[in-house]
This record gives sequence, C-alpha cells and structure tokens, in this order.
Amino acid sequence: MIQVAIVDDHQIVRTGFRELLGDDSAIRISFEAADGDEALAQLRTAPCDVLLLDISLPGKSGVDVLRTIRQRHPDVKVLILSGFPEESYALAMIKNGANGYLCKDCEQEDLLRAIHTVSNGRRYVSARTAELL
Amino acid sequence: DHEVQLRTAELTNLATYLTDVRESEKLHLARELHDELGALLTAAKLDADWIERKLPPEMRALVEQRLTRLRQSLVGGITLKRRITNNLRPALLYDLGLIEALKSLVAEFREDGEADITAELPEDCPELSEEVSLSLFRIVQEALTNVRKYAQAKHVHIALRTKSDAVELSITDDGVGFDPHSPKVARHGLAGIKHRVFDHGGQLDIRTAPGKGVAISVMLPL
Amino acid sequence: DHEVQLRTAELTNLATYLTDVRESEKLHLARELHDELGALLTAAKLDADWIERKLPPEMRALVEQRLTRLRQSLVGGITLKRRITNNLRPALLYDLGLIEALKSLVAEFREDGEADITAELPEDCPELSEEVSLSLFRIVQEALTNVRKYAQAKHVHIALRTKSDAVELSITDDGVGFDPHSPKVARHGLAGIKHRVFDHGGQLDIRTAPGKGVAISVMLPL
Ligand SMILES: Nc1ncnc2c1ncn2[C@@H]1O[C@H](COP(=O)(O)OP(=O)(O)OP(=O)(O)O)[C@@H](O)[C@H]1O
Ligand SMILES: Nc1ncnc2c1ncn2[C@@H]1O[C@H](COP(=O)(O)OP(=O)(O)OP(=O)(O)O)[C@@H](O)[C@H]1O
Ligand SMILES: [K+]
Ligand SMILES: [Mg+2]
Ligand SMILES: [Mg+2]
Ligand SMILES: [Mg+2]
Repeated sequence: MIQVAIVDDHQIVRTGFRELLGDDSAIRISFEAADGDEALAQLRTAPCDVLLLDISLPGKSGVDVLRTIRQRHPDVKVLILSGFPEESYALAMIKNGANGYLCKDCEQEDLLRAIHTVSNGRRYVSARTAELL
Repeated sequence: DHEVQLRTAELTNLATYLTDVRESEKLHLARELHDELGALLTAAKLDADWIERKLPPEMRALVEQRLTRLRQSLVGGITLKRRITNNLRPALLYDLGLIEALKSLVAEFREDGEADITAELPEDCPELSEEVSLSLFRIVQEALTNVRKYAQAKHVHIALRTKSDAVELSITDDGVGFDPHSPKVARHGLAGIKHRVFDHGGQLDIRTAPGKGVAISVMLPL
Repeated sequence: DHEVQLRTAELTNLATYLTDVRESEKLHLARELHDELGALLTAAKLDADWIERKLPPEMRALVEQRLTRLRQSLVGGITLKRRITNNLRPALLYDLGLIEALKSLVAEFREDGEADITAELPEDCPELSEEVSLSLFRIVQEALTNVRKYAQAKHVHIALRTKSDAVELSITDDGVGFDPHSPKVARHGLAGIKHRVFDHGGQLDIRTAPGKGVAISVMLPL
C-alpha cells in the first residue's frame, strides 16, 4: 500500500485528485492539507510515502515546504504538482530535493505512474528534463 | 527655481508611484488568475477526465465528440492562463528567487540563438528584498530586450555580484552601441532603468559609443 | 539649468509612458481574457450543457454529481473572468461610450449612499477619441474615490459639457475641502489627474480650501 498525502490550497482540487487516486487499489490517501504548516504538522503523526505538493500555496511557499520536508522527513518522497510548465521549474525543484515533477493538467495514468515511480525510489520527470539533468 | 524643484519632485514621485502600482497590479492579477481561475480550471479538467473514464463505452460513444472537445477547451484555457500569468508575474522570481529567474532569462535568450550569452551568477541567492529582486530582474529583462532589438551583438555577458552592503549587476554586449548624447525621445526602457536605480538610491553607469557595444552597470545598496 | 530642464522632460516623458503603458497593458489583457479565455470557457460550458441534456437519464445518474460540479466550476470561471476583465477595462466605456460609463460610475456612487450625487451629462455622446474618453473616465473615477475617502460631503455634482473645440468636465463636492498649499507628499491621485490633463494639452483648475469643498474643472481641447 502506498500512503499518499495531498497538499493543495483548494478543496475542489484536492477532491479531484483524491477521486483520481481512488481508482488505484495500491494507493491509500493518508491525509489532505491546505497549506505548508498543516502538511508539516500532519507529517509528524500520519504515515506518508508520497506527498503531492502544490507549488503555489498561501503562506509558506511550496519550495520552502519542500526544503523543510527534506530536512525533517528524508524518507518521504515529494512529487511536485504545478500549474507552471515543466521547462522552467522542474530542474530547480529537483535541485531542491523533489523526487518528481508533474503538471496539474496531466492525465490520470501519468500521475499514477509518477506516484509508483517515486515510491520505488526513482525520479519522475519528463524526458526533456531528464536530459537536462 | 523652487517651482522647478517642486515640479521635479512631484514628477519623480509620480513616476515611482506608477512604476510600483503597475507591478502591484500585475502581481495581484497574476495571483487572482493563477490561484482562483487556475483552481477552477484544474477542478473542471479533473471532473471531465473522471466522466470520460467512468462512462461505460456504449454511453461514451453518445457524447464522445463533445467530451473530447470539452477537455480540449479546458486544456487550452489552462495553457492560456499559464502564459498570461507568467508574463504578469515572473513566477520563478517569487517561487525560487532571483538567481533561478535570471538563469531562465538567460536560457530564453540563448534559445533565441541570436547571440552567445554567458552569465556569472552566485550559487546561493543572497538575501535581497522583494523590491530589489524585482528591479534587478526587470532591468535585466529590459537590457536583454534592447540587445535583441538593436545590438546585433555576437556576445552578451551578465554578471551579478553581492557584497556585504551592495549588489552589483552588469549587462555587457559587443554590438553596435549608440551615441548616449544624441537627443532621442522615446527612451523609456533606459529611463525606466534609471528611475528604478534612483528609487533604490543606487548608481547607474551606461558606457557606450557607436560601434563599441553597451555596458550597463548597476549598483544597489543593501 | 539645462540639466534640470532635460531631467524634467525625461521625467514627464516617463510618467506619460507609464500612464499609457499601464492602460494599454490592461486593455490588452482584458482583450486576451475576454476574447480568448472567454471563448474557451463558453465553449466548454456549452459542451457540458449539451452532454447533460443528451445523456439518457439512467446514464446521467452515473455521472450527475461530477457533471453538475463541472458546470459549476465553469460558471465560476466565467464569472471570475468577467469580474477581472471589467476591472481591467471599464467595459461600458468601450462598448457604450463615455456617457454610459459615467452614468454607471454615478449610479455606483449613489448606491454607496454616502452622499447625494447629481450629474449633468449631454444626451448624445460627442465624438471623443479613445484616449480622451479614457482620461475623462479615469479622472472622474479618481475624483469620486477622493470624495469617498476624504470629503464627508452631502452633495456631489458632475458635469460634462462639449463645445465645438473642447470638452469641459467638473466634479464638485461640498465637503471638508483641503489646503492646496500644504506640502503633502503622496498625492498620486491629483498628480495623476494633473499629468493626464497636461498630456492632452488641457487645463486643470482645482478650487478648494478647508471647509469649502472641492471643485475640480478640466478642459481638454478637441
Ligand atoms: N544594447 C543596445 N545596443 C544598441 N543600441 C541600444 C542598446 N540599448 C539601447 N540602445 C539604443 O538606445 C535607445 C533607447 O533605448 P530604450 O530602451 O530607452 O528605448 P527603446 O528600446 O527605443 O524603446 P522602449 O524600451 O521604450 O520600448 C534605443 O532606441 C537604441 O537606439
Ligand atoms: N474631495 C476631497 N475632499 C477633501 N480632501 C480631498 C479631496 N480630494 C483630495 N483631498 C485631499 O488631497 C489629498 C491628495 O489627494 P490625492 O488623490 O492626490 O492622493 P490620495 O487620495 O491621498 O492618495 P492616492 O490617490 O494616491 O491613493 C488627499 O490625501 C486629501 O487629503
Ligand atoms: K501551482
Ligand atoms: Mg495553489
Ligand atoms: Mg528598450
Ligand atoms: Mg486619491
């Protein structure tokens, strides 16, 4: 079972992702959080293998949350979900410790594949970003 | 004389205000578009995808064409929103800081392929205020736009150096240069740069002559 | 002295440019949002409605909840887009002209209920250029904002009169007024008005004193 957390400031988006992940029997939703502080608080007690992290959050930015998770929870895999195009962002996010990068308007199979890939300890990025790395 | 001084102060004030308000309006709009409209579009797309997946094949056939077009419209909307937002508010600058944002300007310029470009940027982003970061970003943006438009340069170099009490930025090209004393009118790009530097209490130095390229140096106190 | 003149000219130029570019950026964005994003959202909404209608009841039940939510998201997106666009570009001004746009500013002010307001507007919209219309609109907008913020007025009056070679605008209130000679700093509203009038080669007259209300008169040549 892969324990997944969803961090996004919009309920309606979290619900959409929750439903999308519901189709994969190997995935269980551990928790949802609406901002970085809530996510960090949840991580102290709730199990989490893969954390889906929105880049633009109110308060602490996604990047700050990512850096903190890297320090406090080195085993948690972080998959960045962004509304921004991969070219400009992915590389910098990977450098900051993300395990993968995905656009929010990706297809369901891409998201599921990404979750499985990072939970196995591998990196998930587009072919183009992989080349740049 | 006193009159003239008052008038200059008033105009300086107005220019500063207009520069700031333009940036803050853009920022506000970008947030609104990205956060609110972005969330609605993402949610709509997720629902459309779900419907597409969940309808049994024989029923899907009934509405397939419209459903596909609906999803295309949503992807189109998301892409458009992203482009508009990014123009308004250099997202990288706010999310990842000045260095990453400058790197992406440099990468963009390089992709155009009109001239070589090299950059000398510190590894770590120094602690700059949002205002200073934004001004430095806008200055590089304007300088590179000018290089594209006029310089016919072979090589462009950008350097950012931070000291304990100041940050230094330079943009240099080896292109056609210009006569800085010719009384051209609509130099809003350079006037804007000058005004930004003035606003931060910094120093601006533009070295150029016909055939000698252009070297812009900016020093902003921290 | 020559230096100072140059500097004043440069600043005036910059302020004009910043005023114009701010408006034109807004207009451009409003067009993009309205024409492109608006079209995509409308198309998406029509397709979602069509799907809702065409699915036989038993199949609709399967996806009803999502489909409803999807349509709500789209309506939310359309409403948001409309609000943003309207802020950017006084839609009425461009679609129906200055008179209707001013009427709507007046109606808005009246609805706030803080002071009476009367308006004396020509029935027919005279032939004004887009720039003149926009400037007159922004001037009234700023003047009414100031009345709301400071005047504590009982009554406000707006008049627009067109002559063969000029257009005259006045905004008068009977509120607390202010001392026009006190050296306050951040007067961007009035400085902006002054600059707009200057740009059109017009004349501005602001009459006020503590306790005497404020009367702003603008004359722009046609
Ligand atoms: N890198 C450069 N190489 C050659 N000429 C330049 C360069 N930068 C500026 N110039 C010259 O200086 C002039 C003023 O530049 P400035 O950026 O102020 O205004 P602009 O680019 O003409 O217009 P705007 O920036 O308002 O769109 C330009 O028109 C151009 O002739
Ligand atoms: N109708 C009015 N009644 C009373 N005082 C006024 C009125 N209009 C302006 N003032 C005074 O003149 C000052 C300058 O107005 P101005 O519009 O230039 O700047 P502001 O409203 O203070 O700031 P901004 O417009 O930049 O948000 C105001 O602060 C206020 O004290
Ligand atoms: K995002
Ligand atoms: Mg968000
Ligand atoms: Mg320029
Ligand atoms: Mg004001």
